[in-house]
Amino acid sequence: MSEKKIKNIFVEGPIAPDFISTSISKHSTKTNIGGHSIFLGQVRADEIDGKLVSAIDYTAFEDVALKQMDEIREAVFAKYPLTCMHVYQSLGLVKAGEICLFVFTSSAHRKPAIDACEEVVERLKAELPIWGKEVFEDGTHQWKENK
Amino acid sequence: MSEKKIKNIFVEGPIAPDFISTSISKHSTKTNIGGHSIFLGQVRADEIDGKLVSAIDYTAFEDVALKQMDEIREAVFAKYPLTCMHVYQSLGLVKAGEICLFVFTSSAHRKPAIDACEEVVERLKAELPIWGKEVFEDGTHQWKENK
Amino acid sequence: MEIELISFGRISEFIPNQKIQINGIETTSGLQNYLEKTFPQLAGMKYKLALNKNLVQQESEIRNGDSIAIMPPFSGG
Amino acid sequence: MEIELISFGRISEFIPNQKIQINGIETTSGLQNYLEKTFPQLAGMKYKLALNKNLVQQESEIRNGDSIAIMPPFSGG
Repeated sequence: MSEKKIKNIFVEGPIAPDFISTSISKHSTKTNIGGHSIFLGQVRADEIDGKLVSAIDYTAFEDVALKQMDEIREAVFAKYPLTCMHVYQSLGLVKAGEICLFVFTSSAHRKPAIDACEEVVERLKAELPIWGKEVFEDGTHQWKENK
Repeated sequence: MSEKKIKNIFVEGPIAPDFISTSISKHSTKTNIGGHSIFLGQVRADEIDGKLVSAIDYTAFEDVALKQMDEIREAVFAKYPLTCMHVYQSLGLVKAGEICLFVFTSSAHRKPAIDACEEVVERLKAELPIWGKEVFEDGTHQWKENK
Repeated sequence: MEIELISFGRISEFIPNQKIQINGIETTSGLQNYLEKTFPQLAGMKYKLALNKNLVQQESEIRNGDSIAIMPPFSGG
Repeated sequence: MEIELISFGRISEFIPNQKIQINGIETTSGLQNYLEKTFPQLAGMKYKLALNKNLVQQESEIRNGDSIAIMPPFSGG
């Protein structure tokens, strides 16, 4: 078995727009890239039984999630000719209107970046042990369910 | 016929990563949004007959392009339940590694944003009278062709 | 033997993390029966197990000192 | 009659913007024949016309003072 460093994807709290632009900037030296595809998850202030969601509190089984993400990353790199892929998922409290997920794929031509980005988002939501607790304005909560 | 203001999509020169993060930030008040999909076109330093592309110089038949974009916008809003859509295309010189196209769609759930973003990129490339002149390091050029 | 239970999401609200003594249980499906009897709320729910940080995809043997995670449907992203 | 020619992309390198006098040409396809004879480089190329800033999708009538854009395949984005 080869030694392999597993990449972290978790960040504490919301993902700042500045973090996203810095991440984009770093790719300007990679002049073999022709297209970037980005997906951002944003916390919705859903109304449920008359109460508004004010934040989502994320927890994860981190070790397992990172191992799963590593498998997804390898599969997606094997399937698509990507230049790079970056994934960031919030843990802890993310308020309505803030960004909780940032998936970023790049390739020479647009199609692989676009397809890979969507696939990573779908697989991440289905396969990573992460849970969102929707916290209402009055302090009560319910557990989020992915569609 | 109703009076309608046609939105501009053209920006002079490259699209700055800061512009992108500012655009993302502006959506934090729209708490009915759950997903954003972004496509960024970046100028590649392709090697053609031993010469490197150093920049692309974009020109457009602006009035016609904006009219076409307006039709695309209407069709895409009719087809997908989007919260918003923003499109920016560079004119003039954009150097290798810089961003020349920024398409940004948002919706309550991820799928419409993702599908609409891809559709806008495809239609923009096929239907908008815009031309890219690939400028080589030695000052010669060739005209770009979309795949 | 002793095993460690770790729980997540809504399951963590009625199964706190704990060490439990179990006897005569040798497999993950045996443990599942035990858990659903001990924590009746679990019986009606969808959940997955992880054994020593590996998702349980098929019947697996449980040994003394193992850690078992009980996980409701994922809702990340 | 007089019409205005506007050209883009690689076509602008051999057809400069200009006003031309044409006689006996009444439709876009007639104009196309005329242009391909006058500018032989155009004959082997793919291009589209716009008449008064509207993409020409079908045979259209040309009138005095019209503007005609000659556009090679698009390559934006």
